[in-house]
Amino acid sequence: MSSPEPRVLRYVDALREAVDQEMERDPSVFVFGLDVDDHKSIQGSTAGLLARYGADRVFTTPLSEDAMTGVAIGAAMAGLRPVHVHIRMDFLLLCMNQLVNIAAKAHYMWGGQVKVPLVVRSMIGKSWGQGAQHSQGLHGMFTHVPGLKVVAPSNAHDVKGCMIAAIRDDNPVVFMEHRLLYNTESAVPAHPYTVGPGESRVCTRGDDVTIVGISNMAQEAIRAAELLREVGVTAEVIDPIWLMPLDIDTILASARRTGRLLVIDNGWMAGGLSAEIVAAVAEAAGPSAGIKFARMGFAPTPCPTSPWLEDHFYPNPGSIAARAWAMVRPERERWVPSAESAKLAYQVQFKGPF
Amino acid sequence: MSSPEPRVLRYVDALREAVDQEMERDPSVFVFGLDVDDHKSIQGSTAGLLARYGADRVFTTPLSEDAMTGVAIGAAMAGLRPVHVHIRMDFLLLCMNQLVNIAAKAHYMWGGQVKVPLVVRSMIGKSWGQGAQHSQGLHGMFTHVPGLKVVAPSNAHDVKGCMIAAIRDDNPVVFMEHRLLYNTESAVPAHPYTVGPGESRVCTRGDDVTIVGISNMAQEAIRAAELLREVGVTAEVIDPIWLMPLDIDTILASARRTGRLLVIDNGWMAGGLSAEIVAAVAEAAGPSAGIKFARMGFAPTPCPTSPWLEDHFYPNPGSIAARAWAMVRPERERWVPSAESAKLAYQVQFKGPF
Amino acid sequence: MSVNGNIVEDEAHRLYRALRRIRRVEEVIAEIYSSDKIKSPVHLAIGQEHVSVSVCDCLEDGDWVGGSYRSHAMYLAKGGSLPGLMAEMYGKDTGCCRGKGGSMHIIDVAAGVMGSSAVVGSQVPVAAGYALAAKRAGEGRVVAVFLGDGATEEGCFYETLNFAALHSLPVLFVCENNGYAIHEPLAKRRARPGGICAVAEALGVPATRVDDGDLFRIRDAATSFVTRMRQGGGPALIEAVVYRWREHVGPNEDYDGGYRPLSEALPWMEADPVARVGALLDADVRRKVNEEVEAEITEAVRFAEESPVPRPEELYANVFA
Amino acid sequence: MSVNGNIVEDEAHRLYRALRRIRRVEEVIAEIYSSDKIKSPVHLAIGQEHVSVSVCDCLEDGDWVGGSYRSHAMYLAKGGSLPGLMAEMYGKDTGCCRGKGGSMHIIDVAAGVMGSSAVVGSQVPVAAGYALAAKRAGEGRVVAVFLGDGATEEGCFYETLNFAALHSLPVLFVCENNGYAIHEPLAKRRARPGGICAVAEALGVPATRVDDGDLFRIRDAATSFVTRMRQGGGPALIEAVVYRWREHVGPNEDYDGGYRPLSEALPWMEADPVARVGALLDADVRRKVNEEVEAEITEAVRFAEESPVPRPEELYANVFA
Ligand SMILES: Cc1ncc(C[n+]2csc(CCOP(=O)(O)OP(=O)(O)O)c2C)c(N)n1
Ligand SMILES: Cc1ncc(C[n+]2csc(CCOP(=O)(O)OP(=O)(O)O)c2C)c(N)n1
Ligand SMILES: [Mg+2]
Ligand SMILES: [Mg+2]
Repeated sequence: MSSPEPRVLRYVDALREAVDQEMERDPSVFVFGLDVDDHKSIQGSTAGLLARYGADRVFTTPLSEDAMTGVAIGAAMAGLRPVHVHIRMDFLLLCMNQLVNIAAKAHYMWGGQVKVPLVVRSMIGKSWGQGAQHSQGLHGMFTHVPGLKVVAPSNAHDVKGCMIAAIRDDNPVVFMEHRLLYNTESAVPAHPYTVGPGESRVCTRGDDVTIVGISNMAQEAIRAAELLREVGVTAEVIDPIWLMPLDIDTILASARRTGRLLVIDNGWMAGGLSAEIVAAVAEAAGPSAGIKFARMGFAPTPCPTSPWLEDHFYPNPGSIAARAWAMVRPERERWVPSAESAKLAYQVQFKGPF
Repeated sequence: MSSPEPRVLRYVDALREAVDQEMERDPSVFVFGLDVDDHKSIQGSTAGLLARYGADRVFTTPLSEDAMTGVAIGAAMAGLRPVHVHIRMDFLLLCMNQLVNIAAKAHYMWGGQVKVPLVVRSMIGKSWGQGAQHSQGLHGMFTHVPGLKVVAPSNAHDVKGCMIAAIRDDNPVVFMEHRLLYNTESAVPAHPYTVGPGESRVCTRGDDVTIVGISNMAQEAIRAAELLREVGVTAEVIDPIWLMPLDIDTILASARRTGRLLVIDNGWMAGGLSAEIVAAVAEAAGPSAGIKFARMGFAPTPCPTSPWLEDHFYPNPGSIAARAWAMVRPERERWVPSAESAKLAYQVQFKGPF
Repeated sequence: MSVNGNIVEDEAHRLYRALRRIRRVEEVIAEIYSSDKIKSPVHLAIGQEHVSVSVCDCLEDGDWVGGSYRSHAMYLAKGGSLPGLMAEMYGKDTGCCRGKGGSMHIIDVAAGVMGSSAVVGSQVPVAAGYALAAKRAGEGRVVAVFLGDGATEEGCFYETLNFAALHSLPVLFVCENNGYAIHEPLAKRRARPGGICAVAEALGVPATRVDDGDLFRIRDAATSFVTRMRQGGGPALIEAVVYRWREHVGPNEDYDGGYRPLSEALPWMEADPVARVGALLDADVRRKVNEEVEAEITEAVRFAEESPVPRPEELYANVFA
Repeated sequence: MSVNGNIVEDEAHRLYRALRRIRRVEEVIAEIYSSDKIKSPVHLAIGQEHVSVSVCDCLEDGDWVGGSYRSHAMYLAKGGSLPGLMAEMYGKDTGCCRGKGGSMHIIDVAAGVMGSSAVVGSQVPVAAGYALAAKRAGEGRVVAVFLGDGATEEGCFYETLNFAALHSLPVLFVCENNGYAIHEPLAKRRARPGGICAVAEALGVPATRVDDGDLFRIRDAATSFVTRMRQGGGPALIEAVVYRWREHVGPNEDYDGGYRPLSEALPWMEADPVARVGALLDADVRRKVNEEVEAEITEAVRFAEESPVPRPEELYANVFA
């Protein structure tokens, strides 16, 4: 058999394809949320679904995130498989009660009599003045709560496989996307496949330092690893993909081997997922492993809008590489790659307003 | 001058006194929330305030946690000092949007033009079938968010000082109480005093292990330290009191000295405050410090109601002591104190329904 | 079949049994309570049972009900397992939630009880979600969700009504207005205490208020709404004015609390629907029902007492499906 | 002073200046936008300016206003600093939020602008909090909060109205109903699209709907509500039906998007309140206003362009007060 060129898709199209294939396969799947059926179709991620599946299965909602989440939960308990879409993760703060007090607990507190096969899609915003209320990565709040699964695919391949896995999962899954990843491309098989709960990916092999990059920080970490290679440092970049359940074993094994663990979160550090990863590894490895730890994430501030401030709010390939260098070569002089070389292609492309 | 017997008060009365003294001092302070003005007066913690200060400053609300939080924020920005009361911390999930998207960010995103001197009181429930929706310690969600302060006083002395400090603070403070602490007593000065942001307390001195106990887990850790002393292990118990800002330096110094850090949280572990403390110490101390880490907290499940299950959901003096023992004497046989000796006086007292 | 007023006797028989059974179950729970065998916050519906009974009387097996922490009546009226409820109160492994829910979270999927939730108002949108699924299935199923007057003050109540009306969902909102949320009277919480139906109507949900505790009026309203609903007529709301006889939570009365006088309760007690419906029956028939009910309850209590406690490892079961 | 209809000319002069100024500020922002100097999501109020202008016309210096991400008009109408706004759009240190808020979060405490928020509906209860403080102070201050039709679907809207009515708070809810939330028409979101005022009334908040975009009718309604409010009369709601001329976010028109036809917009454009009020003035007077407005805007843009950018360490300032 001939082996054709792999098909390359954008993140947004892979995401759309996953939902499309699942809706085709299973009539109990439906998609709803503000604007899923308009001409912009959530940046294109729900494009065509209305035409294919009709308004019963693809529909917008009132601006009522709290109740709409309850509706999704009820529909899920009654046997449907809702995909509930929010254009920003920040708005999940309006439905924390339903997500945490009902969705996460339903199966348990009702003695296993019901299950909640619900996918909650939400996007993280970044740059072009998104600001304090349109930029938050709140996965740390969700991974904290037993009963919720959380996933943050960082590339087109994984977003398709994770979405299919999330839809098929019998539990509530918080599905975290990133606006700046939407146009990034990778090889995406045409057939349905899953990247299931607990799967992670070792993106680059290396011996000097383990770098864990969460959500789009996986991409930034890969770029940082390239920069580091130029100065003779090899980094093992791990994309956890699923944040809950988390494949801590892969991270632990790598950190044991490299002796250095740098976790880059796409959110705040204090008591977030970066803390969990460091703590879990520190606890499991014990002092004899001699692992050195560091974390990077959002600055401990709300996100400012001015580009001159926002630039300093996020880790980027340059600051990640510099931090890794300092961990690996503490005796040597500080090294910071040039700003130009540290840019990511997808960051350069993005232009506002949204 | 003679030094009279110190005055002993219950937690609930010390809390009430703090609010009373601040209301007396500053007419801009007011107290509101469901049931603050009824005959049960939030387990007595708001008793007498209505009679003293009138319905303009002590009033109940509709069941509208979200909007009421917005009202508190607006009133605070306009110059008042609200104390907003919730009988369970679980209900804060209904006002996450206002707390995280407005209160935490107002000062920053509006360029310093406004401030939000707001105190949000809430109580953690435990035992007598509180169950999944009436027992959560959600402080980990709040310490995660820049712009919020969080405090969890574990005794009558601190609850008074922390409340006075919280009311005088110009920032939103999430004030976490614990139902089972309400009847515990300690020496409480009659005059107003503060236990301010960042203050922590070393409760017992010890050389073998550092135990950090959060909220009522500080009490359980102290009891565990007593049990450990009987078997020749000395534990340094630290009560962080303020969770944000957190006095990590005291914990770090102690852990460096004992070489062992056991953090007991009154909430879930994954990406919570226990993770933050371990991660922060691991990062700052470095591998050369050779510190051994462990965490305990709620079981990674929703809280069940049956006493036979709930018993295993929480750390207790026995399980804490056993864990510390295993850290200090890994070569020795496992040791678990008897169930009877591991009980806390205040746990025995409590009787439902609420 | 003899007729008393409009009510055919075997109907009265059925309704009385349901009412009496719920009343007695809760009275027995209250009696057991002082033994500390039930370590669960109980919110008794004594005095309000007829709302659940009348609404569930016009529901079918395939229909769904959901509600709040005060849901014993709804659960039993819809056919939820009594031994399962009793064992759940005892925290036993045979409880309807296997000891993980307690009094405030009860469920019986086989009987169409979709679960009760202890966060006020939180089951209201969930019920609309069931109704969305019911509408999609197109089999004429309906959902009834029971809520207190306090729950109508939560944002999700309004949000849900609007959505239910927008999508013509087959969901009946049953507001049991007992005038209090814990100890706070409606007038301290709602600017227009009498405006609950007006709010529903403004949101597009037809509403009826029954202010005299009459079981048959409530049932008539429910019947006509439900009939319309099965044919795609969309949601409706019934506001049933009732009175809570016992304290908000716990087994006792609390007329000494100062927040409400006994005199306020007396007219309601005099018009007790259990007694009123019972009076429609011959004394012999009534006595027989009473005996059967007592026997059933005795058996349920025995079942609960003798059931095994959950094994410790059950703590970790059912976090994920 | 000559009279045109009921409107005295210096009033028309004042109103026209306010309208024209806001219109031109936003048009200039739209022009600058393609240069990428303004890296901020702009939600223009072009076509809706008259609501802010008419409401703020009956407010006093000590009164407060708050609103959504679409708040340039409100901010300017209440007297917010134009250079501060422009510099904020540019992300400069001299911006009204020192570059931390951008277009969606603007504030001018000195002018009584309490801030705008980008989470739909979130400023509504905050405004009620200001009103609570105003009521306590007893100096007759009032608060106006501007919100879209979409915001009326959020739970906190209903919760806030009930609370405001319960406490007779001096807060005017100004709903700018432009018929869309992003691209979704009201009929896809509200079961009773015409029922916003009915909901308010059911919650105890008197409400008036002005459906023809008439600035003076809006102002009359606001004046009578605000007057009553200053005397303790409690909250009120105005629903002003308006039309958004540009795309939801961004500088352009979007009649090619397919979700609404240009024909829907044309009647609104023909009845443009800026032109209508301008027509009440002599051409000379109007020209002079126009010139003054242009000069002020040019100066504000120059100020923004020449202002320094924030220093990096500013990132860490103002997390806590
Ligand atoms: C969201 C939320 N807020 C507050 C509470 C505390 N609480 C428990 S029951 C109750 C009263 C509810 O009143 P109502 O809805 O009228 O029901 P009733 O108890 O009268 O049946 C309150 C405030 C809660 N459980 N959930
Ligand atoms: C809570 C919340 N949900 C969703 C959004 C996304 N969003 C931004 S503007 C908007 C439309 C709001 O419509 P409306 O209130 O009518 O105001 P308009 O834009 O028409 O002025 C939406 C849904 C948001 N910002 N906040
Ligand atoms: Mg009630
Ligand atoms: Mg609109």
